[in-house]
Amino acid sequence: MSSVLFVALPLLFGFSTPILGYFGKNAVAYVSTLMQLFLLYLGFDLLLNEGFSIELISIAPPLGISFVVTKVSLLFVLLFTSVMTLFSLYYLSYRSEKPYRDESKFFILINMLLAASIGLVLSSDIFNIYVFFEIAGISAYILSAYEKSSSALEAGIKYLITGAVASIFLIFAIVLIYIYIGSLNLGIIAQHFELLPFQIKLLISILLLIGFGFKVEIFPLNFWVSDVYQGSSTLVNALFSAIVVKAYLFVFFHLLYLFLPHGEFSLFLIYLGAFSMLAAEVAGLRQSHLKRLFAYSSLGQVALVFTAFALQNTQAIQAALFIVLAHSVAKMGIFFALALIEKEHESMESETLKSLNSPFLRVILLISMLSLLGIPLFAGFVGKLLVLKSLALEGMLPIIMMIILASLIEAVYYFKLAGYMFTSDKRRDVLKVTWAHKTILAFLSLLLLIIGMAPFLLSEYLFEASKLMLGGVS
Amino acid sequence: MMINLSNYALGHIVLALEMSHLANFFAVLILLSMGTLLFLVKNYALPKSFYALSALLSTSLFLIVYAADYLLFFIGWEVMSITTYFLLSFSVSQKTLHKYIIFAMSSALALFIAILMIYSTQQSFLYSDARESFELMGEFQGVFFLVLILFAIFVKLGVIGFHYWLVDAYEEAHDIFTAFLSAVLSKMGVYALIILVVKVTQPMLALAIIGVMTSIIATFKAIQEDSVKRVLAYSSIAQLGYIVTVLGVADGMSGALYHSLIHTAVKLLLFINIAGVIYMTGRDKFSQLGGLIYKMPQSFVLLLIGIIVLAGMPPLGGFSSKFLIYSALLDTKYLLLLSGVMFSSASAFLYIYKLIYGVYLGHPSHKKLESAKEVSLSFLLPQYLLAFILITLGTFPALIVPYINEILLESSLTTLSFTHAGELISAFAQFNGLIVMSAFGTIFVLVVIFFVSTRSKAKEAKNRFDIAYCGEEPDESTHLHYGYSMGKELARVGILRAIIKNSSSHFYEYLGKQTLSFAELFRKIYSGKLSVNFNIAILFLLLLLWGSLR
Amino acid sequence: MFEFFNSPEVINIIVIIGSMLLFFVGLFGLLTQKHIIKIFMSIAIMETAVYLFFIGSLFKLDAIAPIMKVADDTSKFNDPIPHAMILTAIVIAMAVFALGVSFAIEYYKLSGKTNIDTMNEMRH
Amino acid sequence: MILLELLLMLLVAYGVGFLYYGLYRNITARFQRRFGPPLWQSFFDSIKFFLKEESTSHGWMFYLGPIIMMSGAITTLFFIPFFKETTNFSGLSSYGNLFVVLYLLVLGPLGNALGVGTGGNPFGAMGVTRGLSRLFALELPFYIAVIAIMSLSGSADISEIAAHQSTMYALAYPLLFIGALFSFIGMMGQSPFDVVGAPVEVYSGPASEFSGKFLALLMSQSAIYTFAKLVLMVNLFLGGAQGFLELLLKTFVLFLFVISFGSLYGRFKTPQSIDFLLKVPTTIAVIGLILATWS
Amino acid sequence: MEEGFLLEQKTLEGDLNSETSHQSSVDFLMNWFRKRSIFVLAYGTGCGAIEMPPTFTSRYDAERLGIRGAATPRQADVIIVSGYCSYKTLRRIIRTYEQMSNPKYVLALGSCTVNGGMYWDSYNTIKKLEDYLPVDMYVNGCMPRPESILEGFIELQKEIGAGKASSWQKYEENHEFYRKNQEAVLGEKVEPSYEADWYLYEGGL
Repeated sequence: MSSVLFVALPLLFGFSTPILGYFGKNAVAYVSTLMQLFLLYLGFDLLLNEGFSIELISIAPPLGISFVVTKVSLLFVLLFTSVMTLFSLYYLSYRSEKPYRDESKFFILINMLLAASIGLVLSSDIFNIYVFFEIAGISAYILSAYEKSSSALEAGIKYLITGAVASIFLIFAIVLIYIYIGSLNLGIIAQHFELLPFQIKLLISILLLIGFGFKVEIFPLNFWVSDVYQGSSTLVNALFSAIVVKAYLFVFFHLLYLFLPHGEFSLFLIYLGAFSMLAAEVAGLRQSHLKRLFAYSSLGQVALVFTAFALQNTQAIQAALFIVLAHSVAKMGIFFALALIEKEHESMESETLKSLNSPFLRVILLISMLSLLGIPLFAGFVGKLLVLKSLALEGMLPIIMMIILASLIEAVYYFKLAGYMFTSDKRRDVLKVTWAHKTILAFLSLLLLIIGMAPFLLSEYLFEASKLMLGGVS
Repeated sequence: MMINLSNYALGHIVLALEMSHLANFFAVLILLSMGTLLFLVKNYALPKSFYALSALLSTSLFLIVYAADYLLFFIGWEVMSITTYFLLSFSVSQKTLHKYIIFAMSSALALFIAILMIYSTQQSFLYSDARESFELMGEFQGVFFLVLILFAIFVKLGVIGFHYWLVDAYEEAHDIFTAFLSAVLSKMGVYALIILVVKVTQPMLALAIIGVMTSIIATFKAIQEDSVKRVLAYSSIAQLGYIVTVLGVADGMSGALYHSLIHTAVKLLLFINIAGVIYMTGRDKFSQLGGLIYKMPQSFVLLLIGIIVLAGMPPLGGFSSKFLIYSALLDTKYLLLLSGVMFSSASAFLYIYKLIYGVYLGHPSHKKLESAKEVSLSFLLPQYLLAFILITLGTFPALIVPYINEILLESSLTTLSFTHAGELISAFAQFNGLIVMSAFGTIFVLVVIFFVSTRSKAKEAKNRFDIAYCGEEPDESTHLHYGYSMGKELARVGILRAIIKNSSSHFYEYLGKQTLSFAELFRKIYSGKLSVNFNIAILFLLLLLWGSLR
Repeated sequence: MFEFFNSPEVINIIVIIGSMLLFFVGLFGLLTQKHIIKIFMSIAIMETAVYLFFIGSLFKLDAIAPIMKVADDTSKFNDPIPHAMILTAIVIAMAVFALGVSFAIEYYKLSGKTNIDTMNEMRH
Repeated sequence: MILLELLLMLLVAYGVGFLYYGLYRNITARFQRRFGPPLWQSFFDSIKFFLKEESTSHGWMFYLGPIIMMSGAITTLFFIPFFKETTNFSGLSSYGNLFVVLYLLVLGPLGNALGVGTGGNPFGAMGVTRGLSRLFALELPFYIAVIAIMSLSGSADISEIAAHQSTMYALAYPLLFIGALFSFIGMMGQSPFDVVGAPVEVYSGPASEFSGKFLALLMSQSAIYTFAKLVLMVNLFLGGAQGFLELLLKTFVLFLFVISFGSLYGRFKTPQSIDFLLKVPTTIAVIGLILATWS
Repeated sequence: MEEGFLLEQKTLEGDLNSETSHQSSVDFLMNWFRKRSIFVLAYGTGCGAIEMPPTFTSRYDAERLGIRGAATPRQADVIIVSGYCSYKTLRRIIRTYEQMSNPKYVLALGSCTVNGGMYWDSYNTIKKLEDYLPVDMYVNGCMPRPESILEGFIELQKEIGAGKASSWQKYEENHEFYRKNQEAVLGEKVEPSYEADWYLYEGGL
């Protein structure tokens, strides 16, 4: 059993869709979901059998694709696969009422996205990373513009332009690396990178920062995010915030830890992250469109993860991984619930929550928001606590205060929504939620609670993972 | 008894629970409030979630009380804040709710920063290491730490300047929950003050001064209010001001603890009483109430006991705690502060009288009040229980001194001397509650006997309009209820006008507006033209490059 | 008279300077142009500049194509990796631009707008 | 024995109180170039009211109001020792302290205020409101002075405070005494702080609904209260007394001063009196406190 | 030999004390206290009110006889009907009188209270106070000087001391007569007959 399957299977599925499409739309949907379930099974199999490996698919010795499965990359693979599986399961029930246009293409795209994201995490070759970077990008552009409404297209165009610019900087960096080091393998680059002259190191770092900065949604480079979230369909936003960003984040810091193991720019990145968080939350304060609001909240959370990763010590990375998990689960819950609300109310203004008549959805939204806020008993708190704890150990009081201030602002707008949901009297008719949706949403909320109440179930694994990530096994 | 929870925690954080005497004391307050308020529950059709949230709230309160480390304390604190939010959301308007949560979250997050500061010095959240950690901090850090902690606590206590949320929340909350807010949640602030400040630092004069200012200003604010619950809310603030004051001086703990107990009991009594009135009449403003004394005589007597305690009058329990507070201040020679406290205490008589006059005395201000009847036993029973406690504590003021002494011993403070339950002995003076009570009682009975037996017979007035009214004959259209405008003329006094008319709300509204326009700026940037954004990005990156190269 | 151009260093320098100029031309276009298609063109120019830079800076005059059958001395080969990379990158960029242009066309059909600054359906 | 002593104290206070009231009326009359009523006129008045055929009541709380006030007055009296350095005529003062007395002084009026409120007469409530509005301003200088005294004497026990004065505090700390004196004038219901019971403005304020024996009880308690306050003041500031003669002398001097002052001045409106009391006497008392305890 | 003011005082008091009667000692004591302390309602009902201030202030100093003003009817023993009495005033006088506690006395000044005086044919003034309220003492004159008023008071005090001033009992006994006359002038509702029966006190001491 090979880790290549994680990339190959979705891609294979994607290219075989025309054949499957012959058997009807349902076939595509169910086969895709089954395939993802199988991938999930593979992932857990690897996890349980400790099947961590380095796998080379060589063309000729310097050329080739090498996949590295470690505890940390497997964590991300599992995260992506399970998010995608849940997404598909959710969509299977959702599509009976409001399917996407041209469904088989949609399944190609989400599987391509999955393949590319997993590829980003697994591959240890910088050019492969570029390729997967682009594949993930392209599928994301199309997904974002998928509804073909003018706002969706606008989102797609903006996403595409920024993505294209990002890729230029990335390839520039890769070009420089190749010119000065002469290799594309991460391990070899890591060995030689320290020996480069400072200016070159700086230039490459900045180019990488800009290239990935667009994708990891860091402050001056994240203006497109809110538009994209707002323009894209609600369900797809769950993928954007739970998979795409996370993959880029992992890759960026993976590269950072490899290239700059001594944390040369650590302080700068921490400040950048904290400032991004603050800026995003402040921007969210005046937001009334729900999708856009949660886009800002995503920006904030991602910036928090960024800060934690940038701290470059095991505890902080453990914390970052906690937040990654908690944020993915919470955002899935939120966007899944919002999709139902949007279908019913045909509006995404925050005022619609006032007329939301479904206690179940209200509670789900609430739990997810509380988790995002980092309220104790929910998963988000563990991550936030650990981040702040490691910041406190480093004595970085200003950063702590920036993060806390950002959380406060976040709390202000979340509780505005909570106020809409829990104090209003004018409700519409009861919003019926199918049992399948209920199960998935309840599962997500339960997961948040379980992680929040019993973080020690995960902490051991995450600690190992963070040690590996920092150690930079390539 | 200490329970170590480190097996279940993350990383290297040690968590622990401890059953100290102090914790038990506050747990008793929680239990007292819950026990008495449970009587009321069946009168209201409360949703199931109310009970669930209340259970969660109580759990968090016990977590706060029994935690032996800052992290568990913080978890309890935050869960308490959030649960309170949802309990408030049953009846409170959106604006108030929003005000509440902003303050509550600010408080919780400030607390979070502070405990992280404590943690960063010794890598421990435990209370037992806190004092040392605090001493290890630099001077600036220490001050900053105190400012954060005090901010967090002051918000919960509603110290003047931070009470913007409190009064509205108290007014609009469900009647049962208002009682709980005032009786218990504010006590958590007191507990936090003891745990986080008093036990960590030296006595702080600044704290005492803030406490006095709070009690004075809140008292004058209370006098101006028309809503019963708002008056009680301000009164809570003022009473907590006394506690803050006395915690700011050395050896003030006994007074603070005693007053916490008294305040919990009396505020429960008053809020339950007012809940009964609101339940019966559906009105909660002085201008809409009045003249209920002969409709609800038992409630009236109970409220009377409540206000005597609130005023700190000698025969009842209120005086015992005030006495300890005064003694502590006198003992530490904070004479001006003591006069401030006594001044505020004397000013309180006005709103205290308004409280009973506006509701029970005078004339009914509306015909609807005719249907008012005595409230049911479920309202009266808890009030009788509380009144019994308060009278007992007035008669035997030293009854709880042995328990307070154990708490003081535990914190290695000087204890109060104790002879018998009737005599309360402070560092400065003593008084015998039993004698005061029996002297007053005996004299009262004798005067009644004398008075009843005099030759002149008291005849009942024909009806409530049979009053000396300058020869005029008032009728229902005459405004005879004076409760509404009581104390309004104070605003004409120059010095008091400054207190009464100024409000922190202007500041907070200004702050909110500025924050929002700042947010608007960022929102505009985020929703701006793509090319502009690119330019901003380029500028930022150039700046960054320049900065890095330097 | 232009002999000195044949020295690899000079050629490299020319290529580097030229590609950098090209890069900044593209960047300038990206920042100043409002028409969607022009923006795509600017990005394409930037991208091309990077490719040129890569190829140009690793270009050897006297090297031969890296085909095993022609010669055994691998040291004389031109490095094949840049070419492979650039080819791949061009293909990807091609796809991206095609996608972008199709988006632009669809968008134009729906809203009649080509100016990126007037794309403000979502202004909340 | 103690009961006998208490009874005697009560009788002394009752008698002396009415005597002082008679003197007050006579002296005021002389100030106004009048002859004035007989010395015991106030006593006659109170007895007459006791002997009225009927008096109007407004329910049981109204009935209890004056009774509480009377009980408050008598209790207050019992907690104030007449003499220093002896247990004779010290009443119950060893069981209480100055704080108890300060609060007992207010207890009676507050109890009566309830009766007034029950009476339903808006003028009564108005009077009470005026009284309570004025009360805090009135008490402040007094409290400041008393606190300073307690701190100086190191005790809250009244007889100890009295015994502690080698030179009487009024002479040793004149500023404190002056501050307290302003309050005392108000506490005695003298001009310029007598707006509470203004007969024409608010229909004699709190008393407006009390007739017959209620009024009689109020008059009696007023006599007792007056004497109790005078004794308290003597104990606190004038060095206490060692015999009845000294006590009567000192109280009378104090009383004479207060009523003379009252006859000379007009009436302050409520806000005016609050304003004045918060500005002048309070400042004097604060300065006095700082001077007295500065070391 | 005393003279002037003191002599006058002595004479007046002597008059007051000279009265002897055959009452029981309790009644005597009671009446003695009642006569020594008279509270007069400060209510100027007619033009004669102008004579009352000098009576009660320094010039004539009624207080030396134990006569002083009271603000409210609840505290007053005597109401002075000072001169003519319009219907409008009469309503208030009756109201006030009924609010005073027993024993209570009425002192009427001037001729207008006797027979209407110069208002004998007025459409708006009562002619004979006796028909509406029982009067204890008339003081004649238009208007009577303060001396006369004082003298009237002393006469009233004598009556009280002798236990003879009992107009309040008369008013209670002949209530129907008075009420009829009052209603004839003032209309049906003399005494406020409140319909607000929803707020009647229950019980009481």
